[in-house]
Amino acid sequence: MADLSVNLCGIDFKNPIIPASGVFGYGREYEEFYSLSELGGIATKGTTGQKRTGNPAPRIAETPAGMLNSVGLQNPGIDYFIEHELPNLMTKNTVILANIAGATPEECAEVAEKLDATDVHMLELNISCPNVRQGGAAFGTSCEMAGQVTAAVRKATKKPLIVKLSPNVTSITDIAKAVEAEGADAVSLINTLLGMRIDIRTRRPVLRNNVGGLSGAGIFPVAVRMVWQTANAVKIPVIGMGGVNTGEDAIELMMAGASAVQVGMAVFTDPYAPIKIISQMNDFLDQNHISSVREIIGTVQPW
Amino acid sequence: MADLSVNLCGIDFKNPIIPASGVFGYGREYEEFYSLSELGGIATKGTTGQKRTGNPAPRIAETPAGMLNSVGLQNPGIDYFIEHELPNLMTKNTVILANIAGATPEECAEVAEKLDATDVHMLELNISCPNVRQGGAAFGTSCEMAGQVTAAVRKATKKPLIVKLSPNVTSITDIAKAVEAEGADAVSLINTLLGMRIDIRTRRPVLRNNVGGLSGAGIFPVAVRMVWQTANAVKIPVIGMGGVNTGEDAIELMMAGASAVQVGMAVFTDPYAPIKIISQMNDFLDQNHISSVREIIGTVQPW
Amino acid sequence: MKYLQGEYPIIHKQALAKDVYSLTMLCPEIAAIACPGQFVHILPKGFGLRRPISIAGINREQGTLRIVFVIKHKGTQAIADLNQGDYLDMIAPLGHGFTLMPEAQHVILVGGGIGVPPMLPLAAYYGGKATAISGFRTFQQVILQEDLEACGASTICCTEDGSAGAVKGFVTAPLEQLLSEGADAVFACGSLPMLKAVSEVCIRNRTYCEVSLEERMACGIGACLGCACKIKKQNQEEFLHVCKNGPVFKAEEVLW
Amino acid sequence: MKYLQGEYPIIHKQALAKDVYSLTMLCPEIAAIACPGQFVHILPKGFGLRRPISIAGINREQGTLRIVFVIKHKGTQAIADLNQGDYLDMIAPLGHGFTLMPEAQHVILVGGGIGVPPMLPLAAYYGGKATAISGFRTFQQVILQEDLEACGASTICCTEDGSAGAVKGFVTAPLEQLLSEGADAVFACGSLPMLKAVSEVCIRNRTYCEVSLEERMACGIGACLGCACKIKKQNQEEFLHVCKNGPVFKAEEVLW
Ligand SMILES: Cc1cc2nc3c(=O)[nH]c(=O)nc-3n(C[C@H](O)[C@H](O)[C@H](O)COP(=O)(O)OP(=O)(O)OC[C@H]3O[C@@H](n4cnc5c(N)ncnc54)[C@H](O)[C@@H]3O)c2cc1C
Ligand SMILES: Cc1cc2nc3c(=O)[nH]c(=O)nc-3n(C[C@H](O)[C@H](O)[C@H](O)COP(=O)(O)OP(=O)(O)OC[C@H]3O[C@@H](n4cnc5c(N)ncnc54)[C@H](O)[C@@H]3O)c2cc1C
Ligand SMILES: Cc1cc2nc3c(=O)[nH]c(=O)nc-3n(C[C@H](O)[C@H](O)[C@H](O)COP(=O)(O)O)c2cc1C
Ligand SMILES: Cc1cc2nc3c(=O)[nH]c(=O)nc-3n(C[C@H](O)[C@H](O)[C@H](O)COP(=O)(O)O)c2cc1C
Ligand code: FES
Ligand code: FES
Repeated sequence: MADLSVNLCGIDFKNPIIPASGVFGYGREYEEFYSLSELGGIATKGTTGQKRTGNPAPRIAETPAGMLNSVGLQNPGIDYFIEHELPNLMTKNTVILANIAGATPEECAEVAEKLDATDVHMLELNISCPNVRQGGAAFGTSCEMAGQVTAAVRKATKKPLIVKLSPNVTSITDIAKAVEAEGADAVSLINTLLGMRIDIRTRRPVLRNNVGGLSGAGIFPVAVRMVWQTANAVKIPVIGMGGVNTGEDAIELMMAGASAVQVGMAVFTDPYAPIKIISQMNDFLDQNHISSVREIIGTVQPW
Repeated sequence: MADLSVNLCGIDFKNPIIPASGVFGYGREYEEFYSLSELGGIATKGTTGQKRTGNPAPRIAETPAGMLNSVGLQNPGIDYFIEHELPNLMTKNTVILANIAGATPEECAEVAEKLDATDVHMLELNISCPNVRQGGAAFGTSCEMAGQVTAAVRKATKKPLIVKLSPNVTSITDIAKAVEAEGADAVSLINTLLGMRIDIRTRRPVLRNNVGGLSGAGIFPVAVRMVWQTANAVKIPVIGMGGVNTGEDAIELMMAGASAVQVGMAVFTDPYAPIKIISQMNDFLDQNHISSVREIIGTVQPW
Repeated sequence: MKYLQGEYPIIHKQALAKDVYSLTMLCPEIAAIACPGQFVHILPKGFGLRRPISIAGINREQGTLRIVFVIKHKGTQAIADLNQGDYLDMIAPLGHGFTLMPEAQHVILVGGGIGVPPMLPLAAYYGGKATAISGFRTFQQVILQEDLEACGASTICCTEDGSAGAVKGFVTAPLEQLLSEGADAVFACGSLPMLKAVSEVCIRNRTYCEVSLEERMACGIGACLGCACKIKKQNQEEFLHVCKNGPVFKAEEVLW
Repeated sequence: MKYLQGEYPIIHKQALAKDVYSLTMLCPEIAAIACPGQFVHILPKGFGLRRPISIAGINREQGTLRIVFVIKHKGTQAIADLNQGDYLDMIAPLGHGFTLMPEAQHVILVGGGIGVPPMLPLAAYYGGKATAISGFRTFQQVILQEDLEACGASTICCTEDGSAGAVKGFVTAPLEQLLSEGADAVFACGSLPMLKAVSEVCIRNRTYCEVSLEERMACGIGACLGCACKIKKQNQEEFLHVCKNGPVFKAEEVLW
């Protein structure tokens, strides 16, 4: 048994695998399959200041080696989250990353402030949701806005602050540096690529929102590249994600520079994916006589 | 039999399907399988002012529903192309799009000027190659540089000028507008997304160039989105590409706004892909009683 | 709600009509807890997203579950390519099924096309107290009438072109007639236009009605919020989720 | 160069060693024009890129082609999962093979591991004039020695651990010895370090040598410029392409 534990921003994770925000709800549905304590952590569904109803359906489209979603941050609002979901989550013996979003820097800060008063372990600020009109990717695609919203949230909380970056940018390292400068303790990436599908029989976009976020195996090479670039550009830790389906994928992202790995769409294909990934990582490390997963972080040797 | 012909910038294409630059060489190898006259057009391998040797191998990596390449514009140079390849291509009874690239706007202009003196039908200026240190994507990721190189090439030729855009940008519509403003007659998109894969056993990037361009089915949703956005942002015609594997994919890109469609990686999977795509497009149009493929261009009805 | 994921052997495969197949899986743990109106979430090999398919038969004694589906595109094609002896990767049983009313005297089951299969477990439950109205476009698509009758249900088969069944036209005509004679409840599954029409007829006739809806799904268990449908409860509109709150909803609450 | 693409029936499948399989396809048009050292480009079902595999046997009379390959990862696994009667999607024959020297008196074939199979068509051509040196890590990996002998070639089998064959150690020791007795040419296929060592031995012994190289491929026919290898011709270094200019190159021209 290799040592799978990692430490991010002073928080201990028993292993580096974290179901990604939006695919795992608040964990309740997946608890039917396995104990949440087996997970390194859980990133909760993005939460906003007020309840949001999200976008009309269809919200899901299949694509080659991936999917599009346009859920649009449906969530019950921060007060409901803190009252009805967080207390339960905090008993699960795993690191809880509260994913937050908002239409304005003020809303994000307000949500962060409310979470600051709870026991939640970390905040993950989503400045990259492609499925909302205000905030979301609008924050994540300009260094100035990204810095501004990070600064606002930074003031509102002393908890470790992860900023989740959008891949839909010319230079993800510029954005990463901007949020690092404003006090982010870590960055996580990548959120979904903006995509679209059309039903050629009805000549309508498959998604009612016209466009949506592309995730899944197809985007994995983009994730590896962006994690590698970002890990080489900032000093704060990087949490990698985007198309991870196997333990080998997770190892690859960690070699590219990720200190932990989130798993998104893969849980739809196989609800046990995070658990299998943890065990596959362990197998790889054992087979290669690597005693701790921490030894592989950022070890890719560029040519 | 539906009417598959399209007209772009005054040039008649017998059908909208064009093997993409870089996957088809100068057509010689695929002529072993079918007559090149069956194709709407052929986009030739990117040509520079001088011979280029390209990047060291490995230059190819497989990815889920896609591939990475880092060929790095290996080509014999414009003089060789004009003397030894173009004359043969011009006898093939199909539209020839000479794809050009260069490290500086001057080099691109020089190549364009030499081509202007030939019979070639159209020029496709690649400002989006992710695999070269100078020029390439550096041109395609800033509106200013994109405009500048377009302007330089525009001055050098009266032939229809297509500018090929990079998807690795925050706003592809801004770049498209910039090249339109400088006299581009059409835009083609998308070139490859920048990606990376790592061999976790050797801890080395699979590609000797570390990173490479991602193409194939996995990027198709990104292509549809960008073609749709761009077709709605500029007045000049759009040539769509990125992950097209079937006639239905080509129809989808055309409904998104493309006036013609290029086919890249699919020819590696099946050398007959362009031919099959043409016949599948015809079948779709016939089954849906659409008499001309021109009727479907840009007809997606957003919600 | 309890559900499991696993690969279960297909013990029976049958072609029912053009492109329509019936599969029976041995999965005692699932059969033991499955209810009419619930669905299974199937992973066709090589795909990233699962396919939701209604449960068309529950046999607790034999520990089997049956599904009936039509080949729509690649995913259902891949499932149809499986044979007896192959394994089916399912998460099941999922969703909130039809209300079972032990005291009901007469219930009407309305199925349209590939919406007929989920009526079978209801027919098995209500037996002679059920009348099953099934609607199809044409005679080649007619399925499962003997199965419904074998449960004891009376059947009324409608085809739009009159090429089979007692009724030429839509399911709503015989439904109106039966409702005028009184019924405790109507349970329906089919296309959106059909469900809407059935729902209107029931509301007009003040008969309780439940409908089974479809929406594109990712997780299938209520976590991803992908399968939204607009529902009105106590005059409040909200997006509920077909996979968890449904697929069966009260007709009066659905915002069509 | 002429080549075809098609799906050809597998008429024989055989396991040769752990994870090593031999497939024989019926493809008369290809067999008629294939030469030793050429390869086939195989599309495993569901993949986007094809896999290059050397031709290990050409039977013009029967119209068959043979390949021998090891399961490396998913693509070769998918090919190994095929059975007699299944079809193999190939583009073939591809590449520039070994030089055939009708006047040669003695040639040496050097194969390392899964580099042994492409030596078979050469053995068939040269028959008794060939000595085939094969190198393997250990006895479980030894393959095709009888096949080489059946062609009339003399065989020298080496294993690194001495667990099988006449020689313990690398192929270079017996090669040196044979070269000291004189040979017209050496043809080699195997790992890069082995090829490099063989090439050095030959250059030192002034014996003509050809090696078969590997590189990751996309098109397989010379169009995409993906499979570059550095070659020195007339003191000019340039990137040639394994699929079209190779896979067989003159050892002295390869820039290792
Ligand atoms: C609760 C529920 C129960 C169902 N029961 C049955 C049944 O018993 N028999 C049957 O034949 N069909 C049933 N369907 C419809 C069935 O799920 C689709 O026909 C199937 O998913 C199509 O998959 P495909 O790969 O063939 O088509 P594709 O069009 O290639 O599918 C692409 C994507 O869209 C989704 N999709 C396409 N059509 C539908 C649809 N109508 N509903 C939901 N998702 C869709 C697919 O799941 C997949 O994610 C049911 C749907 C739902 C939601
Ligand atoms: C000219 C030539 C002849 C060959 N002949 C044989 C043979 O006779 N028998 C045999 O067992 N193997 C042979 N190989 C190697 C064989 O092509 C690879 O083992 C195979 O492609 C691996 O595929 P995979 O999906 O199992 O592995 P993966 O690692 O999953 O393949 C991923 C990608 O890398 C490529 N790749 C991986 N390894 C190699 C390699 N060594 N060479 C080229 N591409 C590679 C694959 O084609 C694919 O595109 C030959 C290679 C070449 C270039
Ligand atoms: C259905 C769905 C909903 C998502 N919702 C959120 C969200 O609320 N907040 C967020 O930061 N990311 C959200 N994401 C993005 C994922 O967390 C992740 O960044 C992305 O899916 C890439 O990872 P993957 O390829 O492993 O899925 C969502 C993704 C999916 C598929
Ligand atoms: C091997 C390879 C080489 C390429 N070379 C060029 C090139 O020289 N010039 C260019 O403009 N695009 C080049 N491209 C990009 C393609 O023309 C196309 O834009 C891209 O591959 C997306 O389309 P696809 O997904 O259908 O492959 C190359 C692509 C591949 C795969
Ligand atoms: S499919 Fe995920 S909530 Fe219904
Ligand atoms: S693989 Fe395309 S040139 Fe060799």
